[in-house]
Amino acid sequence: MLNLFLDIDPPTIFNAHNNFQTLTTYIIGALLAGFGILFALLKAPPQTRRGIVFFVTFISGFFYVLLFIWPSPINRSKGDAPINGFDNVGFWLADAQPVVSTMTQIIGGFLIGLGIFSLMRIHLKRIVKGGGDAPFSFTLVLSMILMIIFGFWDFHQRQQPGAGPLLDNQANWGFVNYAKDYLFDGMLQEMEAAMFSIIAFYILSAAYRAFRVRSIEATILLTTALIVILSLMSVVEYQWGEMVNSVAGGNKNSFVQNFTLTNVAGWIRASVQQPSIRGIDFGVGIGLLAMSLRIWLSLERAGE
Amino acid sequence: MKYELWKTGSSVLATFGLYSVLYRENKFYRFFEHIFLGLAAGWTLVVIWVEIEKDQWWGKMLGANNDAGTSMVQSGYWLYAFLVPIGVMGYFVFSKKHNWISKIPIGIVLGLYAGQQFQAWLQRYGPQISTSLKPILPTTFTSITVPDNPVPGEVYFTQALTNAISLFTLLSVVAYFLFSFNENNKLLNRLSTSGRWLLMIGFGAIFGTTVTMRFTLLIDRMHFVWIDFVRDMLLRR
Amino acid sequence: MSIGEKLQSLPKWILFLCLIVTASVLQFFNIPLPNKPQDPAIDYYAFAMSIPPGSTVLVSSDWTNSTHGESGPQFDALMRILMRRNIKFAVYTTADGQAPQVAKDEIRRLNEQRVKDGERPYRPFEDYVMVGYFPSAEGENLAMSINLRSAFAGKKDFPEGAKEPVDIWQSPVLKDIKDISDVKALFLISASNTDQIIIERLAAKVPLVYAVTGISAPQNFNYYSSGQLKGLVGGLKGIYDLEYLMTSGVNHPGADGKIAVASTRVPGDVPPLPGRNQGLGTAYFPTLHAALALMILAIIIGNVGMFMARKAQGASK
Amino acid sequence: MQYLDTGWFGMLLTLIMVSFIFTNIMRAHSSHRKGSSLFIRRIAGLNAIDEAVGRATEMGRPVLMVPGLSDTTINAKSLQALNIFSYVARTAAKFSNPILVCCYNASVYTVAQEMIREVYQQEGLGDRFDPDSIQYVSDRQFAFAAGVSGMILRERAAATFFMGEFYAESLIFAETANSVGAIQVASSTEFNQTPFFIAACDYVLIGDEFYAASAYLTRAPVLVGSLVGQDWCKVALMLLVLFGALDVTAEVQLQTTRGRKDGKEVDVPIHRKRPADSISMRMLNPDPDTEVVKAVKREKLPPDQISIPSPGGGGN
Repeated sequence: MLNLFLDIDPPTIFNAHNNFQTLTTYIIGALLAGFGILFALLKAPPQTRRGIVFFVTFISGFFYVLLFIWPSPINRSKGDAPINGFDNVGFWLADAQPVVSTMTQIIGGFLIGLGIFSLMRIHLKRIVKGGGDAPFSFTLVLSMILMIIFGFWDFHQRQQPGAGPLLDNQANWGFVNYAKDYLFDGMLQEMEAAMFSIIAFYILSAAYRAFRVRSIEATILLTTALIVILSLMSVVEYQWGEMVNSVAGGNKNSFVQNFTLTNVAGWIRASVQQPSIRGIDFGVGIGLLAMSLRIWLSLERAGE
Repeated sequence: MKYELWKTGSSVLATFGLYSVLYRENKFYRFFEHIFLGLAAGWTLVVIWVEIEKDQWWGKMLGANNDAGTSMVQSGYWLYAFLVPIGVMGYFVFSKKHNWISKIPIGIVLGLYAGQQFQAWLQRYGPQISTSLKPILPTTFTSITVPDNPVPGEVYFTQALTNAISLFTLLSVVAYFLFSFNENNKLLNRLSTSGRWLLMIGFGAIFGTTVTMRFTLLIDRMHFVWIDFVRDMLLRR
Repeated sequence: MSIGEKLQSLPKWILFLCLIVTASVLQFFNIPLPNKPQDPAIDYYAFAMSIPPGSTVLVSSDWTNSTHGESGPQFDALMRILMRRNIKFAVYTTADGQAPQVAKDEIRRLNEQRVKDGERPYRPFEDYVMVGYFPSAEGENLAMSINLRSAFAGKKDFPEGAKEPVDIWQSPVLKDIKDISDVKALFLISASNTDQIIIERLAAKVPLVYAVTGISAPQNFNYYSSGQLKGLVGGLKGIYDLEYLMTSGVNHPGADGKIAVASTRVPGDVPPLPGRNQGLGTAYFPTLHAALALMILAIIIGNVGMFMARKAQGASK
Repeated sequence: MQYLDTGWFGMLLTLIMVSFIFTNIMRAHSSHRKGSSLFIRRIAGLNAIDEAVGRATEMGRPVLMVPGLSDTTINAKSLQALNIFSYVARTAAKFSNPILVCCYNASVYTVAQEMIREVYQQEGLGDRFDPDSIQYVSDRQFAFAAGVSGMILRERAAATFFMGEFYAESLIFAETANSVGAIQVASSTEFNQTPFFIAACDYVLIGDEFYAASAYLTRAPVLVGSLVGQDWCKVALMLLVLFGALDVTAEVQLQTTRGRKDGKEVDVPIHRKRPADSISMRMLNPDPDTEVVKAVKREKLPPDQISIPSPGGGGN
């Protein structure tokens, strides 16, 4: 029935073989129709606008709600036919799900132009205006352009039949591949790793500044953090373990053996950290559920 | 080899360029920051085309999505073309008169996200509720702690105690996040205060665990700078 | 400014300088530390050593350079064990498009080292295959649990020196594998959320052995203690344990007749691995100790400063 | 499939949660019409918002806001952050204080443009709105971190708001803002980052205080009602966990000769009941009878209508 996006051979009304003239015609038709709708929307009277946005949001969300509550087909394997109309809807929902799940990314991807536009607007303005920051803005624009050129060029080369794995070997590289490798592996990725590792410094300064025995809460935080850190330092852990062992008199089954740093830290994690996180998570989950309900029914903005 | 030296040298330079912000904001940092942002923006464009639009949209629309070498003919789906005008609608955000149209693609994206959350909620929290249900009283007193060879199915005293503490932690933390109950409710107040303290224990433990990972990354970076580059590349050249 | 106030407000750059020096200098020295490997790591090693040579395992390599500090040595150690024991492996990833390249580079580096140490190089396609990257972690791991052959269908890799890629199912690594249950184990090296995804979809189908970052170690420890994981290596401590076990074995008498690591969890004697075992884990661990000690010292200084300043204030009142 | 065995319980639970929220939204609406409102308690971190903006105005330096990281497009978390930020922007607009919003991806950027402009227009200050005050920075995590840090340092932000999804970069932002003496209000839905915000920021919203914030700030009946509904849900969950745990505790004291295999009750040697066999655990973990599942027989489609397997699985 509703096989809009089902990979089916031979073509239905919704698809056509690649390189077929029909497909091109259909696509152009769809584009024209789509832009037609867009122009119609431009003329939409103001009082209908909210309704249109509500409708679009509701329908999009409704797909997943239906997928959730509609009984999904039992014991289905490839090539099965639905038993009845009810089952058919279940089949269709299940088949459409992988397609629908890509929509968000596709539409989000189309909007990237707006992001680039924002960047360019700010930095081109700065370049034109001159001043101290102009050279930096120029660097930004230049490195972006270089990355786009070599990124796509390198990708294009790798797309050629059989070229991909060949280009994994540095001996077969040309200038383009070197340039892309330099920009991506040599610069971008290394800068990401550098920025990631910079956090260590900030952790040190934050701990120094904030971990003071000021209030009960701060003391609890500090003490737990210290226990966990010490349990991960094997020198301390080892010595402590020896001490615990001597208190226990070498008896492996003594209750005292539970007080090695590893066991204490493990116990804190399992019986306090995990449930307390789960406690926050319950709240956050309900919050997200409520927010989603409001978004789906367009109640969110109405509140303002 | 010369290329490797160049490449690694630039990486080291970039690393210190970014680190220099630790002292204060300066031109060296600003230079590398702008390179970073430019490269990232460029790469984003490449990735969006390569990983999203080409595979999931262009390829499916034209049916050219088969790997090189497979002879399978795949059909194209013209309905995908409708996504172009929807994407274009987003660009109306700067129009003074028609900016509301940009709400349509956003509405679709948010609608899809919101619709998923009902199922996602159950899938995520169902198991979490289930793991929280643990016996809080012991079934046997033959041993206080868990012996070396525990009898399967028995709950020992220390286990039950730990489970009870977990349960109390969970309930008191949730109680801390109740917003609409009167602050004069004594029981709830006590519960939420202890909830806050137990939360702090949890946060402390997270902090301790994370610290080691972040330090390891720094150590790895320093290894890259001093051992991989300075010692093995510069000095042994 | 009193001493107390000074101690409370050390300029940041002094702290940062101390940290960068600590993190750099100690790397040039090899400092042995006393260590008691933890159970999850012992199980990891014992399990990896129990896999019969010649059989096939899956490796999910879900990490890239940004977490190289932890995942890199974890991957190295696993590769060393698998290669020395002649276990065939297929590497796939569902986390990041960059991950296969990172894994390939790492394997190449290890191979160069093997040649240098007089061991035979591990041959691509014959001894291991690169399956590649799958964008949907949920979908792919589920597909693998249902039908491994169709989940990996159409993937190709290059035999040594070949110009054209060959279907991975023709490789000796995967030729005899019909189903995921034919695979002896799935080793995961993850810096992403694939640990959760895999455990949900594959735990019942194949023995899982994990190496994860320090952050995700606690939550995976739950799976380990409930028996869903056959072994677990978490963070740098885990990798230090593993490298330690690779040199000392478990319940194995050393040259002096002493047992370095004794464990009741593992029946019998698990021998150490011959050859080069110490990697970055052993190199980084002493430095990590120093850095952590520096942090604890900074916290103590701050608190001492606070108390001194408070006392001085109290006295002046 | 999802209703087999005890699968209905999960559905019912979700439905109850949703209806709690919905009912309370309705309740708040009707009491709003009568002129009263539902009670919500004070949340410490939120009073700081006005204070922070006020201080930025005194210093004549900008207010910087970051709505967090959010996958490849906008999601509910970043939308909620923007909801809070539109309140902040409104306060800033009244004092004609400059603002800066740093966006992680283009979709968030689009929504932020729209929402903040609307705020300025509603305040009658449409001409003061500068589209460049809302910037797309980067959607690579650490490039974003570097860019935002640079911006905080160069613009010398007086107040910073970090809300939404934050990961490792949380501490980079917080410490950088601290170094220029900015007053910081922060919140992360990722609880792994909350301790870092607690250590480095002046005010932190923990957990779902983040979702409560907009209700508290705007007092809009929909939001207040929804918040009360969320509380009902949380109480219900607490009760479920409490009684579930008591049930498990009671049941493991018993002996049984019944066990489950493939979704069917079978006779087994006498043993202590396992927690997994208790009523409440069975409710939460459906275990469909495999024979019932296999009994569903399906006809095959004609071969020309069978879908072609797409590479890379993608099952459902």
